Amino acid sequence: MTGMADGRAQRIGEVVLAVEGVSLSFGGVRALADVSFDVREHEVRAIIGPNGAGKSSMLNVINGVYHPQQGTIRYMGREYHDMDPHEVAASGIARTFQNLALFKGMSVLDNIMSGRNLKMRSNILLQALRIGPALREEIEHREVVEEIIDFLEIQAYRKTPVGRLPYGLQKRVDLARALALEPRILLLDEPMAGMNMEEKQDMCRFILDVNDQFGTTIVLIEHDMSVVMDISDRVVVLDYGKKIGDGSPDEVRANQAVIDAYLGVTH
Amino acid sequence: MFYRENGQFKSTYASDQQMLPILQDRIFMAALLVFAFGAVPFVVSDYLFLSLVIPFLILALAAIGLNLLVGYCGQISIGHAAFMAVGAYAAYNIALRIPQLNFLVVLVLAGLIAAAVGVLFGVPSLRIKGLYLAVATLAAQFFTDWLFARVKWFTNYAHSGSVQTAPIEMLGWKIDAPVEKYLFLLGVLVVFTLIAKNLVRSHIGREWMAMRDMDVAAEVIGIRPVYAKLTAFAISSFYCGVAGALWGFVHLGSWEPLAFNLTLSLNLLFMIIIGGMGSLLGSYIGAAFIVILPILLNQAPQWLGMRVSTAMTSHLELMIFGALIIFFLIVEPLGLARLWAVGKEKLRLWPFPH
Amino acid sequence: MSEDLSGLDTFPKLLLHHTKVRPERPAIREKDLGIWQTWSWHRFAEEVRALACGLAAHGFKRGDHLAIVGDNRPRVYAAMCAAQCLGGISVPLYQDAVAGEMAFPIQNAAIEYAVAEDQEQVDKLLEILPQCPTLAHVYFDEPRGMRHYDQPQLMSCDKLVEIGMQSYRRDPAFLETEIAKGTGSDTAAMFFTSGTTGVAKGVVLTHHSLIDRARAAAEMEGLTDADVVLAYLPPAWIGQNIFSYAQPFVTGYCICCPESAETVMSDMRDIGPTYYFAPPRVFEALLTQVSIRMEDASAIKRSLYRYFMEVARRVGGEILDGRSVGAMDRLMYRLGDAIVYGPLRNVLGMSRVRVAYTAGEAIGPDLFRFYRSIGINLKQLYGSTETSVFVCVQPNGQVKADTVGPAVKGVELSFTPERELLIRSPGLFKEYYRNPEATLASKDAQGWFHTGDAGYVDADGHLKIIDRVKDVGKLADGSLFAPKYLENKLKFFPFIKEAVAFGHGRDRVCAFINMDMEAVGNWAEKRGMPYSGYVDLASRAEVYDLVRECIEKVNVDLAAEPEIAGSQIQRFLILHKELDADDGELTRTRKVRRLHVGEKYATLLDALYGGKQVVHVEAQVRYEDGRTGSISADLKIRDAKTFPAAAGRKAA
Amino acid sequence: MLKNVIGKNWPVLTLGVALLGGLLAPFADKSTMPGFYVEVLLGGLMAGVLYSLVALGFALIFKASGVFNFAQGAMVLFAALAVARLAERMPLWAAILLAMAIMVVLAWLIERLVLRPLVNQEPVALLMATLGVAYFLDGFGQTVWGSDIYSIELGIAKEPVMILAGLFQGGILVNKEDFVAAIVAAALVLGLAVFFQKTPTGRALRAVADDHQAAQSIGIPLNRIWVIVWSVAGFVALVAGVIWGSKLGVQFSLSQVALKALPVVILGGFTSVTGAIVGGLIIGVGEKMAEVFLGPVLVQAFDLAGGGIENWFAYMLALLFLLVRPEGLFGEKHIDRV
Repeated sequence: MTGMADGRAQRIGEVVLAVEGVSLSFGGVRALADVSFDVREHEVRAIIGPNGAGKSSMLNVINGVYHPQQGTIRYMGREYHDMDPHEVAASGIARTFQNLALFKGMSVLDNIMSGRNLKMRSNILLQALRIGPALREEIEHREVVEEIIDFLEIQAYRKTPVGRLPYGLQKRVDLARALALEPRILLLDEPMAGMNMEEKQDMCRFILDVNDQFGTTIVLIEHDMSVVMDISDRVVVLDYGKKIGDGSPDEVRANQAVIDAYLGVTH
Repeated sequence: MFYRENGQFKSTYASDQQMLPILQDRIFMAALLVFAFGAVPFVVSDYLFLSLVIPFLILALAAIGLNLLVGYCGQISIGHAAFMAVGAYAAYNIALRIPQLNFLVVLVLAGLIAAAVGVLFGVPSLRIKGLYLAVATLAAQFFTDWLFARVKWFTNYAHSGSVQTAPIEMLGWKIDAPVEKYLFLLGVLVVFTLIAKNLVRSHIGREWMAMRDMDVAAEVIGIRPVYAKLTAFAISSFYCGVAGALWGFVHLGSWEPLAFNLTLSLNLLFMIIIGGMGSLLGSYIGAAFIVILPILLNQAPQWLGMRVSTAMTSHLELMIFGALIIFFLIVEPLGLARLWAVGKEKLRLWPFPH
Repeated sequence: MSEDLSGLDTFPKLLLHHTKVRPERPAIREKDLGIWQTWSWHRFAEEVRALACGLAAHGFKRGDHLAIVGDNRPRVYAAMCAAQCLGGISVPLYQDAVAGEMAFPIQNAAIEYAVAEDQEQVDKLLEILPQCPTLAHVYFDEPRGMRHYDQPQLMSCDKLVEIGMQSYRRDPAFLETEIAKGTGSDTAAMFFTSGTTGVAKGVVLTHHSLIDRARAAAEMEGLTDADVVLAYLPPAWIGQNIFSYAQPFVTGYCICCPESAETVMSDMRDIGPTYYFAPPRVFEALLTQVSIRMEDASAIKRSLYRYFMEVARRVGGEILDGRSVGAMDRLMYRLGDAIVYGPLRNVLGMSRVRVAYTAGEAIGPDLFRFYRSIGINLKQLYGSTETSVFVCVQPNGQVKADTVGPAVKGVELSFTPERELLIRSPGLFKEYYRNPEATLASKDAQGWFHTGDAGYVDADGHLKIIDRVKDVGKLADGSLFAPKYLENKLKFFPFIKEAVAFGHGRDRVCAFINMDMEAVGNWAEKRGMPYSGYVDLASRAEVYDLVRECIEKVNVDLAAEPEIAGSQIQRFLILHKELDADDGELTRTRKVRRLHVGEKYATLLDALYGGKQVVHVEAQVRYEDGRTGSISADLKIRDAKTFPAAAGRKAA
Repeated sequence: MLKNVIGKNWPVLTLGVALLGGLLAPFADKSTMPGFYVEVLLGGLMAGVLYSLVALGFALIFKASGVFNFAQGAMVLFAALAVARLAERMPLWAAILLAMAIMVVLAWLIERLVLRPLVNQEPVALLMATLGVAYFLDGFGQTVWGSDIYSIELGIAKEPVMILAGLFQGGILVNKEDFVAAIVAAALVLGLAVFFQKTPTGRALRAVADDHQAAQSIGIPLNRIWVIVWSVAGFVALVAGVIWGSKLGVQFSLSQVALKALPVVILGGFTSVTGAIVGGLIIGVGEKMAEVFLGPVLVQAFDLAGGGIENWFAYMLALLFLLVRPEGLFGEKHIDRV
C-alpha cells in the first residue's frame, strides 16, 4: 500500500481543475457558499463533510448539472461557465452517482457500452444497416469495454440486466460506465456508501488501481471519513456549504473545525 | 426444452453480437420467414388478407415506429396518427404531382417529410417531459386533423375532402390482388424491422434507452439530449409516415380527413402497451391483438348464438380495451412480449425452473 | 488413431508434429474478455518456442526444474512444454495451496525457475523466498497489480517472451536441436502427491510413460483432434494434467480454459466438451444441484421428471450399453430423452460428451447410474500419479457400478497375500524424487508397483478396490475393518459430506460425520426449521436422526457381508465444522487424513468410545479471508442400531 | 431593478403582451363593433369558465395523486348520461344527487382497482392507466345509459336576452342559460378554491400533493384522500356534464370536451388551482377571439374549407407556452436531483 502511495506521489502534477468562489442556492436554500479548491493531475482528492454539507451539489456544479450563481470553474486553464453535462463529459470529466443511476433496462455490457457513445462516430444510416464502420466500431469498443469488465472483475455478470445485481456490484458497474469514457478526471459520489467492509476494501482497491494504472485524477466524495483518509492525497472538508478545511489527511484530522463539524455525526 | 446450446460458443465479438446468437433461434426465424413468404399466400383467403393480415402488417410497422419513441426513448406521444396522416397525404400529393415516381421512392419521401414534421413537434421534448409532452403531441394530432380537413391543396381540392389513390404500380408490377399487397407489405415490414433492430442494438439505440432509463445520468456520460430525442422523434415519425402512406395507398385506397384521428393514435399506444414497450416483437403482438380483438368481438356472439347490436359490440370493445390496458399496466407492464421472453428463458433452462 | 506418431517420443516432438499436421486447428481456447480466445497449434508452438528460448537465455538447461503454479491458462501449459523443449522438467504446483505447502517441492528439487500465474501466486512465492534461496527467477503471466513489485527475481512472461524472440532470431536452429536431443526416457514432469500420509513425494514421470499411457487410453476410446476437453481442475494434479496436456499432445484435440472459477458451469455449457473427467465429488455436487433445483420446479415438471427418471433408471443404462430392451421402453426413453434427459444434459453442459471418466475415489452406485441413465457415457477408471493414471478403464458396453474395469492394454495386475494390488505397466513412474527408500518401498526389483490399495479381480476380469491396505485394519475381535469402504457407503447419502470411521484395534466401530450443509440446509428449510448456522444446524436432534437413518441403512448392507458385518457403526457424532484441506484434515484432492483427524479430535474419539452422551469442543477455525477464530460447541453423541450378520452370502 | 424583473419573467411578459395584442387586434379592423366585440368576449369568458371547471378536475387529481387524469372527459360524459337518464324517472335534483352518489362509488372503484395497484409507478404509466379508464367508462357509460343523444332540462329559458342595451348600440345578446351556467361554474370554482385553501381536508390534500411519504408519516390516510379527490373530480365532472349537456345535449362528443381542458392545465400549471381558473379564461377567450376574428382571415388567406381553428388553437397556444415556460403560469419549477 505505502509502496503504491509513493508510486502516486511522484506522479502528481499541475492543477487541472480549480473551483473558484462557487456559490449555489435553490430558491432561498444555500447549498454552496463561496467554495474554492483545486485538484492536481493524478491525485486522489477527497471532498468530505457531514450529510447535507453540499458535497453532491459540488459535484453537480463541476459536471454541469447545476449552474452556480457565482464563481467559476477552471479546467485545464480554460474557464467554463454554464457548460452542459454532456459538454463537460466530452471534455474528459466522468462521474459516478451516489444513489445508483444505472440504466435499469439494459444489461451490464450495454450500460458500460453506453459510456463509449462519445467516442462512437458512425452515422445513423450505417448503424441502421449495421455495415462496415458501424459494425467495426461496435466491435472495437466492445474490446475496450471487455478490458474494463476484466479490470473490475465483473465477468460473471456481463449479460445480466443491471437491475438484478446486488448493490455492491451495481456500484462497480456504475464505475465501469464512467471508466468507459476514459476520463481525465473521475468524480466519485460516495462510491462506498451502503457497502459492507469487504466491498469497501474492494472499491478502495479499484479506485487506487484506476488512479495508478490509468493515471486518472480522482475526486471523490464521502461522508464517512475513515475510509477516505488512507486512500486520498488531499482532502477538502465542507460543512453547510462552506469550506472548513483543506489539506493532507493528517492536517485535516488535526483541524479543530473539522472535528467539531463531525462531532455527533454517526458513521 | 428445444434448446441445445452446448458447443455454441463464440470466439469472435462479431458472432457474439449477432442478432440471433442461438442456433435454434436462427432456425425458428428462418422457418417463420419461409412460412410467411411461402405458405401464407396459398392458405389465407382474400377476405382474411383484407380484413386482418394487411391492416395487421401496416399497424405493426406504425407500432414499431411508436415503440422506438415511447418504448425505447421514453418520450410519450399520444398523437402519432398525426405523422401517419402526414405520411399519407405527403405520399398522395407526391404520387399525384410526380406520377412517374417509383412508389418506393414515394414511400421514402413521405417518410422523410413525416420525419421533418416529427422533429418539429419533438422540439418541446427538449424542454418538457412526460405528461407535458403528451399534450404537446396531442397538439400535433389536432393540428394535422384540422390541416388536412381544411387546407384544400392537400386534398387536391376534392370537394368531399376525401382523397382517392391510384393502385400502386412499380417496375411493371401492379400491386392489386390481396396476395400481392400482402407480399409487398411483408417485404417492407421485414426490411424495416431489421433496420429497427439494428438501430436499437447500435449506439443510437443505447442512447435512446439511456435517455429513457435515467436522463440525467445519460447526459452526464456525454449523451446529447437534443440529438438522442430528436433522432428518436425523426425515425419514429419516419416509420409512422411510411405506415401512414401504406395505410392510405394499400389498405384504404381512399380516405376521409379523419382517417387518422385521435382514436388511431390511442390504438397505436395500446398496441405497444399490450404488446410490450421497448420490444419490437411486442409491436407485432400488440398490432395483431388490436386487429383481431374487434373481429373476435363481432364473431363471438354469433358462435355463442347470441344477438348483439353493433353498437353494443363497439361499447364492449371500448370496455375490454380499457380493462386490458389497466390489466397489463398492473400485471405485466412490459406486455405480452415479456411473457414470451420469460417463456423462452424457461425453455432454455428446462427442466429447471431458474 | 490414423496418423503415425512413431519416433515422436517426447512432448516437444509431438508439438512440432501438430504444427506440421494441423497448424490451424485449435490447441487451446480460453474464455477471456468475453469470448473464447483461440490458440491454434501454430500459435501455441510459437509461444512455447519464445518461452523456451527466453528460459534458455536465462540459463535454464537440461535437467533443470521449472515450477509452475497457476490455474488452467494457455501460458501455464506453454511453460510446461517450454521447459521440456530444453530437456527440463515441469513441476506443476497446486495453485490453491498455501505458501507453506509450496516450500517443500521447491526445496526438494532445489528449483531455480518458477512461472506464476498472477499476483496472488507471486506473493506466495515471495513469502517462502527465505526458505527457498535457490529460487532465482519468477516469471508472472498476469501483470495486473505487479507494477510496484521491484524484487530482482521477478519478470513478466511478456518480457521473457520478448527476450526469447530476440535470442530465437539470433539462433533459430538452437531450439530444434535442443528438442532433437530429447528422448522418451527423459524425465518430463514431476508431480507432488500430497499423499494421504501427509509427507509429499515428488513422482518422477518420463515422456515415454506419460505418452504411452495417454496414447493407450486415446486409442481405446478412439479420441481424435475433433474432441474437446474443459480444463477446470488444478493442472498440478495428474488427473487434469493427463487430460489437458498429455492426451491433447497425443491426439491433437483442443482444451478449453474457463474464464474464472465462478463461471465454470456456464463456460462448460458454452463449450460442451466431448471428453470429460471429474472426481465423484463433482458429479455428486452436480446431482445435488439438479435435485435441489428440481425441488423448486412446478408440480407438472416435477412429476414429468420423476416419471421419466424412473424410466431411465429402468432402461437407460441398458440402452447406453447397447443391450436390447422392450420396444415400449425404448419409445418411452426416446420421449424422455426429448423432454427430460436431453435438456438436462444441455443444462449440465454434457450434450456432446462421448466419454466421461470418474476416478480418485469410489463413486456411489446411484450417482453413477444416474448419469449413465440419462445417456452420459460415464465410466470409472483406476490409476494414480505413479502409474500415469491409466491402469484400468471400463470399456464401452461393460460398465459396472462397483468395479473400475479391466486392465488397459500393456498393464499387468497382481496381488499380495494381503490383497494388495501390484501393477506393472509402461506408465510406471521412474522414482520418488530424492527419496530412494520410498521408491524402494513401493517399487520392487521385478518392477511391480505396490499400490497400497486392497482389492481383487472379479469374474469378468474387472478390478474391484475395497480400501487402502494400511487402512484395512482389524477390530479387537480380529474381524476385518475397512474404514474407507464404510466411509464411502456413508458419503453416498446426499446429507453426508464426509465421514471418518474408527475401529482398528477397538471393540467396535464409531464414526465422525460431516453433514452436507447445502443438502441438509435445504432439508431444514423445507421443514421450516430455523437455524443460526452450521454449528447450530449440525447439533439439531432432527439432523442427528436424519444421519442415524443413513447409518442404519449402511449397517443393513454391512450385515449382508459376513466378512465385514462386524464393522457396523455403533456410535457417531456430527462434527461442528467441515473438514478442510486448509486445516490439514483433507488432502488437496479431498481425501480424509484419518490418522490426523483422529489425533486432532482425540477428545471426541475418547468420548465416542468412553460412552459419553455429550462432549464439549473448542476449535480453531480459519475463515475464507484468512482470519482465524475459535468456536465452541457441545456435540451430542448418538447410538445407531446394528443388525445380526446374515450368514452364508460371500462378501462382495 | 426593473431590468431583472423583466429578466426573470420575460416569457410571461411577452405572452401577456401577445395576448393583449390578440385582444386588441380586432380593432385594427374599423368595422368591428364594440358591442359585438364585448359579446364575443363574454362568450369566451363563459366557455372559459366551463373549461376551468373541467381543468380543475385535472388539477385536483394531479395535485393529490400525481396522476394526469385522461379520464376526466369520460367522467363528464358518464355523469351527464347518468343525470340525463335518471332525470327521466325522477326529479332533476334527485337525479343529480343519485348521479353524485354514483360518481363517488366510481371514484372509490378507480382508487381501489387502478390507482392502488399502480402506486408509485412512473407518471406515464398512470397516464396510460387513465386512458384505459377513459375507454372503459366511455364503453360502460353507453352500455348502461344508452348511446343516443339525450337532453337535460334545467328549466331555464334558452331564449337570448338583451343586456347593456344602453351601453352599446344594439346591445349585447346573451344566452340566459349560458349566463346562469357561467355563474354556477364560477361559484363552484370559487367554492373549490376556498375548499382547498381553508378546510382541513383541503390542507391535508395539499400536504399529500407536496410529499406523499411525509403526508403519510404525519398520519394522513393517502387512500382516503385519493378517494376524496376523485370524488370531488367526479363532482366537478358532474356539474360540467350537466351544464355542457344542457347546452349541447348529452352525447359521446361530450367526452371530447375534456380534451379542451388539457391546454388549460398546461397554461395554468398542473398543480395550481388558480392556474386552472386563469388558464381556462385565457383559453376560452383566446379561442373565441381566434374563431371569430382570426378564423375568417385565415380562411381568406389560405382559402380553407371553413375555419374551425378552435380545434387546435388552444393546443398551439399551450405548446408555444410550454416552450417559453414549461412549468406553466402558476406551477412550481422542479430541480433535477442526482
